[in-house]
Amino acid sequence: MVRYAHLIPLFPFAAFAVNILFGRRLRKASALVSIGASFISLAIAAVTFIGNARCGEGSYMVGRWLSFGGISLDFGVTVDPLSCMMLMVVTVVGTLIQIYSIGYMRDDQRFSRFFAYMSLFMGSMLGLLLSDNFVMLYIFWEGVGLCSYLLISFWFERPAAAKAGMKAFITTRIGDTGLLIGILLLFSATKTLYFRDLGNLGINDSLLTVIALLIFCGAVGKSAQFPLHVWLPDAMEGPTPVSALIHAATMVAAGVYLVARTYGLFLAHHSSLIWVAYIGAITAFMAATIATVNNDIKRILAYSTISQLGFMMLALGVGGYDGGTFHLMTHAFFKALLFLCAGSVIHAVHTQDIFKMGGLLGKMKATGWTFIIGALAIAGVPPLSGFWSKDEILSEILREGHPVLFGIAAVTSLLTAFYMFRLIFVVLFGKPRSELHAHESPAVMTVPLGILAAFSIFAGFFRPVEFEPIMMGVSIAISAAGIGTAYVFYILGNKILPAPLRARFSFLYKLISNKYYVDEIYEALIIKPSMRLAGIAAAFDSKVVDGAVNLTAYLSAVSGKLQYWFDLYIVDGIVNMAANITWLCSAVFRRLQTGFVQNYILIAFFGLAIMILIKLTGGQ
Amino acid sequence: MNVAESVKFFLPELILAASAVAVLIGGLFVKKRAVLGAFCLAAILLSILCMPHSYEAAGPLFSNMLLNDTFSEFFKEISLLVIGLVILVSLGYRPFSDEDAGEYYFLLLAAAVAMMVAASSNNLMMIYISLEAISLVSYMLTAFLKRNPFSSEAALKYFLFGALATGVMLYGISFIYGLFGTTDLSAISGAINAGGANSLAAAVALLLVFAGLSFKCALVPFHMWVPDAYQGAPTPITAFLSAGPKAIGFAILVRVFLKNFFPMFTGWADIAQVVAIITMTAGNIIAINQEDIKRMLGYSSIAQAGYILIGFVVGTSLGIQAIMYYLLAYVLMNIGAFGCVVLVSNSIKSDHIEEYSGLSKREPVLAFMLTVFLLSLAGIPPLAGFFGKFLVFAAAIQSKYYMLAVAGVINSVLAVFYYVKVVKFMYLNEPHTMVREPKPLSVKLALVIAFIGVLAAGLFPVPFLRWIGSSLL
Amino acid sequence: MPFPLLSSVIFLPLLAGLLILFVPKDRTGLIKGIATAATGITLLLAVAAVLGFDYNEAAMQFVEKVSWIPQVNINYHLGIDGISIGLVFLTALLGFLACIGSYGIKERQKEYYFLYLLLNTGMLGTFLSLDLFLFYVFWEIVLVPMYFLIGIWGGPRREYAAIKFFIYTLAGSVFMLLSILALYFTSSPHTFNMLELASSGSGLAKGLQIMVFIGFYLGFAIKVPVFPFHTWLPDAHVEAPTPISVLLAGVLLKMGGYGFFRISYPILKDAAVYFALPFAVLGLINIVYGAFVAMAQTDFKKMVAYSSVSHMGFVMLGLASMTVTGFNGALLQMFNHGVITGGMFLLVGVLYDRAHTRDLGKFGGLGTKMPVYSGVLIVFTLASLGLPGLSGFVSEFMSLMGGFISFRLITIISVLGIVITAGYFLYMIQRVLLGPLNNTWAGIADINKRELFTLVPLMAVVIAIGVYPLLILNYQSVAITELIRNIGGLFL
Amino acid sequence: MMNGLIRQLSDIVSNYGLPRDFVVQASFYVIAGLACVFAFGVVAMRNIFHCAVSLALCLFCIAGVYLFLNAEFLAVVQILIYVGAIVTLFIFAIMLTSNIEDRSIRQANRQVLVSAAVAAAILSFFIFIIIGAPWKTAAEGTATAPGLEDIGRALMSAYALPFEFISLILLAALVGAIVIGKAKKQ
Amino acid sequence: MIPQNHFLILGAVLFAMGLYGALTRRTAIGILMSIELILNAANINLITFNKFIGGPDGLGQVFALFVMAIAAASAVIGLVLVIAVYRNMKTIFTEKMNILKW
Repeated sequence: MVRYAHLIPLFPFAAFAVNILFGRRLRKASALVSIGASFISLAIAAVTFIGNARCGEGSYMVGRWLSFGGISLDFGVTVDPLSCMMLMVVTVVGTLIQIYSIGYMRDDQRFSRFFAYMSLFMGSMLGLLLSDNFVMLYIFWEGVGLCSYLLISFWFERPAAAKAGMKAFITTRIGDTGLLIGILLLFSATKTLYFRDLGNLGINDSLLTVIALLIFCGAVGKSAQFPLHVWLPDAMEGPTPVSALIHAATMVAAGVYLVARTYGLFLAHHSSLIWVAYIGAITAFMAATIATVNNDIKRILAYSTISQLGFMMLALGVGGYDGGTFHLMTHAFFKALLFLCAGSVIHAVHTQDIFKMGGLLGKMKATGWTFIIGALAIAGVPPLSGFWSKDEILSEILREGHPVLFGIAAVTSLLTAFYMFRLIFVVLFGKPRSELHAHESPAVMTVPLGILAAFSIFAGFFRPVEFEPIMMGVSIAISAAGIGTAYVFYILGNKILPAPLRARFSFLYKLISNKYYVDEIYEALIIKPSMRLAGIAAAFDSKVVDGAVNLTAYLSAVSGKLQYWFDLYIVDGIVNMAANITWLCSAVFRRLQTGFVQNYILIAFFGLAIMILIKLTGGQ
Repeated sequence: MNVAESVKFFLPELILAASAVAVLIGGLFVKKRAVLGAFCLAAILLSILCMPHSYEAAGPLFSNMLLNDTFSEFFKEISLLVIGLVILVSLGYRPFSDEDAGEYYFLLLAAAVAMMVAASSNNLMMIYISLEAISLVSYMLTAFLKRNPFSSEAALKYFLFGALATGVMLYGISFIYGLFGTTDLSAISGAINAGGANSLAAAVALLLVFAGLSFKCALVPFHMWVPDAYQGAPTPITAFLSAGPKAIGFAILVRVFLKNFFPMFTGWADIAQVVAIITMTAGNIIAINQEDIKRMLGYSSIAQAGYILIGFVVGTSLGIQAIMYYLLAYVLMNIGAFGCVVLVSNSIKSDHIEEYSGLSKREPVLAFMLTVFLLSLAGIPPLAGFFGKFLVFAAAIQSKYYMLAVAGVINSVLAVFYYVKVVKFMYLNEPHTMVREPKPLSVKLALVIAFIGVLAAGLFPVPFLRWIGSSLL
Repeated sequence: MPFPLLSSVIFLPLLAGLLILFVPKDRTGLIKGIATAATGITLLLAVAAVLGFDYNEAAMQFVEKVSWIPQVNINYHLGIDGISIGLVFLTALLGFLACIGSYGIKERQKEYYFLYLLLNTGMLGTFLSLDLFLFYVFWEIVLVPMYFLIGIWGGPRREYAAIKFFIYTLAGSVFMLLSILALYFTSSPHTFNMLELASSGSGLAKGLQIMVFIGFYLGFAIKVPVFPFHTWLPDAHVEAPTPISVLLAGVLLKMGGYGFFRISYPILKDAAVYFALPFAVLGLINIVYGAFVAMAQTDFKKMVAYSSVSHMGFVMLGLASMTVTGFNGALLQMFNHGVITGGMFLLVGVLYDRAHTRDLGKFGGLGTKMPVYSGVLIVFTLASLGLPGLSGFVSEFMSLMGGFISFRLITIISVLGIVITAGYFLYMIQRVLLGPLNNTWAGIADINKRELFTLVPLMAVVIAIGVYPLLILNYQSVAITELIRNIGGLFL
Repeated sequence: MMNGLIRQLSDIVSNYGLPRDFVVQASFYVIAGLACVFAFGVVAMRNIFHCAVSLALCLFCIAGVYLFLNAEFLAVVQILIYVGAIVTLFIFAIMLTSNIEDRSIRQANRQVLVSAAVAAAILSFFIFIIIGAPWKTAAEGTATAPGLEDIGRALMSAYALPFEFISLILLAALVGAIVIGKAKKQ
Repeated sequence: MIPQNHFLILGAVLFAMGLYGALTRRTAIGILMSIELILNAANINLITFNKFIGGPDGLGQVFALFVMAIAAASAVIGLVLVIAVYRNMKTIFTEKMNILKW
């Protein structure tokens, strides 16, 4: 077993430190620092990958992190096929996207800051993949979330970007809270937090289910599954390489990775897996429908990502571990490719509305063709990588006996092919719909596109494929139907057919184009009430809690005549009642001191008489 | 011990009495109050020096009229401390003239003698006479600003209230005489311990005596004279009133009730407890509203008396130690505070608290000292006032008077309001004027003594506690 | 006699303060120099204590014991153990940094530095005393300079805030005094020695323990502050000058928590068990309620102040759990909160010095003008909202873990507080740093070297503990283990 | 003188069959009653001059009561000090401070009713207590009143200290009265 | 023989009268006169007890003698104070002596 995997995340972290501290002096060189670090990580990851294949899997301890009162927590790394595969994907895609970013971010003021964040992300993501326990995973999990936040609001001068970053962070954090509770519950029930122990925990099923579902909450947030998917489309406010790396290829896949990593927990009881499956299915379908009506090139891809992640969840949920993880890998390549192509297009035309583009294939050859390759891959056209993984998922769903889910998956596949080619046809073909001065991007951008395209084509062959002719046929048919429909709608019928359809199903269209009103519902049910609750709490705090015990302040603040006091008493009302009563005492007692000496004597003797009376009655 | 044998143990008092007469006569010829004051201080020092000698054969003096013991020695020394500090403060008090200085110092020394006699009185008759002596001298000193209506009014009110209070006490003493056939405390104590005192008449007589002493100690409901008298009296005399008679009043309370009448007193503890709680609460609550610093300190001294009374209610050895320590601390901090008031009023001609605005900028050292004295009165560690409160509450807790202790601490929080109010004006507000007056050396000296005393008694209470411990009854 | 290290730590600031009193008022440079040197040497002495500290030893170290008032068995008794060492270091560190942060104070500097140093003495003494009487004395000494520091150098409503702080905390502490006395008189032989009381204190009847516990609770809870005694805190923080806010949040609040660790729990075990559930509920209220109120604030400083209320809730929760995890978490949370919130207040001060407003609604887009400031602010914000990898996470996680073992439902609701915390902190970041630049601040300058100097050490601590918590856990864990064993808590 | 008078009166009443004590008793009650009446005059009359005169008469009656208590010396001192000195002083003071019209205006303030109630309550308390109290009494017949000589000797021995001390008080009062009383015009 | 209690009751009545007067008289001199009544009440008690207790040294009578002396001294002081107030405030009515209050 190889024992240097823990070095993989260190280089990007070092690059982050260098860039954040000396970024201003390094300027463009900071890109080289980051890319260099990624490349070293890639190299080590490759060695690990090969070593793993040769020496077998396992995990080893790196260092002690917590230790107190007989309790300790050691951090270690897991090296197994899943982590090795993901390490390779992340390092490869990450390195390529960073190279691409040199071109994309060329003119940005905060160039070095961008690469610093990218390195931080790389480090965190790699750490996440290598974690061998929940705490370590949670740490890096939040770390990638932070990078996501920082990079989404990288152009923070844009209010939308600032808001989107916050939305992403908080939405995922809601899921993370579930994860955290799950971790706490797991620890309190089993005293272990290591993944390697998940297989035989020896606790009852219902508790196990609860833990699994809580952990799944984290995955739902991170992988933008329904109902926490709302942040991902907004996250497209970030620079496109970020969208490609974080919000398509790697970070959002972490949720799927988490489920896969803790699969033992889910397998222990079937009810938790069903949840995963249905959440995945709903997400996949819902996002796909939204993607069909959206006009923003990046958002279409974002919904597509959500949909594909749902697909993976669905696969895992029905027990298709292999298919799910396989799709995780292939998706990383082709979705990164698609985003980078989209970025290249945006870079060229400075708009994201697809209906302002058109006919770009002619002007942007490299971008255009790689775009098409990506689209074919995602649509599931053989022999590109997407075909193999998607096909495997579909067959696994059917094999496990879930006809309803299979139906949803099939429809989703159809929709996927449709909206992808809607995009392709509208953007690359036809005539330009507005005045565009499109030009091909520089080589630093197109070369990574090429490499990714190659991966998108060939990644399907990284593992042996089982041929199931019938199933394959079905898959191909679905893809073809989707592409064909898109062709009919957007090439042949160009804008003739969609309009009547839209009118015919106006309610449906409205529902879908408004993203099922999920954001609005959250706004009304969660955000506004909690803001109002905060306001109420603040008012309660300053008026009631403070007021009731405000006797002190009141006494010291007010001094003066009885009249004045009376006014205040009337005006201030009930809240300061306690204070006022004391104040009244003070004023009244003070008035006892009339200055009239016989009053004094009278009071003294009155008191004396009372004392004697007490003694008389008490004594007998 | 008869007269002839007693005289040599009476030397400190005799020295002071002789000096008093000497000052009175000297005042006719020497019209410099500084000289007369210095002479008085010298007499006081001499008296203090003679004191240990007079305790070598402590015991009953003058046919048992007096009992010279370490307890009385403690209070005699406190009395001399008070008078000494008051003389120092008086020397720097602007409204006093040189004209009547001889009479003034004569009266102060007479008060010293009266207090010393009162502290060692072992006979109710002697207690009555010496208390009347203290009172009469106090009335006159209060009225010493002859042309000042405040001073005269204060004195008359004080007088009317006081005369009545002592009349009531006298009436009570006459009952005790009727019940026991004697006014000698030791004899009465013997009779009580023999079990002959369970009558209602005895209880009421005791209450009347308590009332008379309450007047001296300013306990509710016999406190009403305090604010008026304190505000109207010349400030050095206010300092004297707040410290001297009160200390002696408590000394006599302890001697009469806790030493000699203890079996009878136990029945009164509940009422004394209520009196303590009402006293401190009333003093504190009313003080919050005051605008005149002397009046405010008057109410504060009422409240302080309430705390001291806690030690009395508890009545244990620790309680008595607490009373003694508290009184010592109280004398230092209260006279210190009034000394500061004297200096401030010398320059701004006002005792209004608002006029203290920005004192820290005008007179930083003075403001600092006044702050320390006020914080000590408020019971903030590590100052003497805190340790006094600590002992008082400790005594209460030790004897399981939890209610009393809780009332005490709540009150000490209330009290912070008005003490800190003065501090607030001094430090947080801007000065109205930047007038700086030269400060008389004598007052500075008094302040330094009080300041060092307050710090030392708070930080290093050991010698003080040892002193008190060896002075217990 | 060995070198009296702890006495030096306590009294060096006081001596320097007295020295300052004799320096002419206008020699401000010298005054600052003395103050800085004194706090700096104090910090070095504290570091020396840390280096010389043997963390495998649960007993008190560097003990100094001199009879003070033998008549009532009061001793001048100092010592340091795993529970106090972190807080002493924190106090010395913040004392030094806030002293440098005080250079911005331009008025009445002589008085300021005198009071500041007196405050330092009080705080350090509180953490180092092992005699209840001595503890109380130092505890109260803190009040007076604090009153002046808020009242003289504070904001517009400083008088109100200062008196409120004073009265509130005094009201709590006088009840503590009664409890101290009750402990003294119920122990035999009568003693104020915390260690002896802890080893023999179980003799108290439960009913009495509960009364005594409540007395201490009032004292400590007001300092922490625990709902509903927290209302002094926002006022005091908002009005206090920046360095004083730093100490207020960084150190003073810890005095309350420390009291629970040092006095309430070890001495009053049965009562501690009795009050575990109420403590947990109060912790929950602090966390969630504090977070909600913070969310509604428009004043930057007030928001941070309420966040303190929320964060200190974790201390309560950890304590309530009576587990080794929870206790370690609670103690660590105190340290971390001190560092993080101290830094937050320094950052608020940096902004206020430039903008003269703290209204969150009036900023916007400062990220472009103040990149370094933004970076630092973001780090502290993230630490504050419990981002893993930074120190706040470790202690919150441990507190929650402990809480979860004992109070499952309460802890789950508390975890939701974390989401709200993230919400208001990010909302703050958005309103201050992000978005288009508000043109009012076009000329605003970035953080300067001196300010950065005060923040970098804190940031280093935040990151170091976040990455490698054993750095500090090693120091405290043996003492906590001993404490848990002593009170019969859970080793979970 | 008075004893002789009473003895003669006693002889007379005994002739009428009444007990010999009757005269003594009757005269005591008459004198005591008069003392009360005059005392009431002091506190209730409108003209302050009349009050002072009433006070003098009251004190005179009290001196008479002292005779029944075998305290002839004190009766004499009572008349000398109180009637002779103190009441005269009061009258001087009244003349110095009051205008003619002031002397006969309303003399009672607004708290008459409360005061009467308090005074009555305290009186009834005291009477209740006095009746029930176990006063110390000497065995029958052994009680001897001190003669003038006894008092004089006591003053010089057992009570020497208070006696001397009172001289200091009187000196102080004198000095104080002079200082406060003499006020130069400013 | 006249019973002891009757003397004492006379004393109590005088005490009560004096108290009533002290509480209700409008002038300071009136109050002073009332106070004299109270002192006399105490004196009657002292002398009565002296008679019934006996004793060689005549404590009660001596005490009463001292009381008279002190009463004289205090009357002097009281009247001087009345005169001082009259001089400064031109009044002898207690309800007008209220520049010191509250």
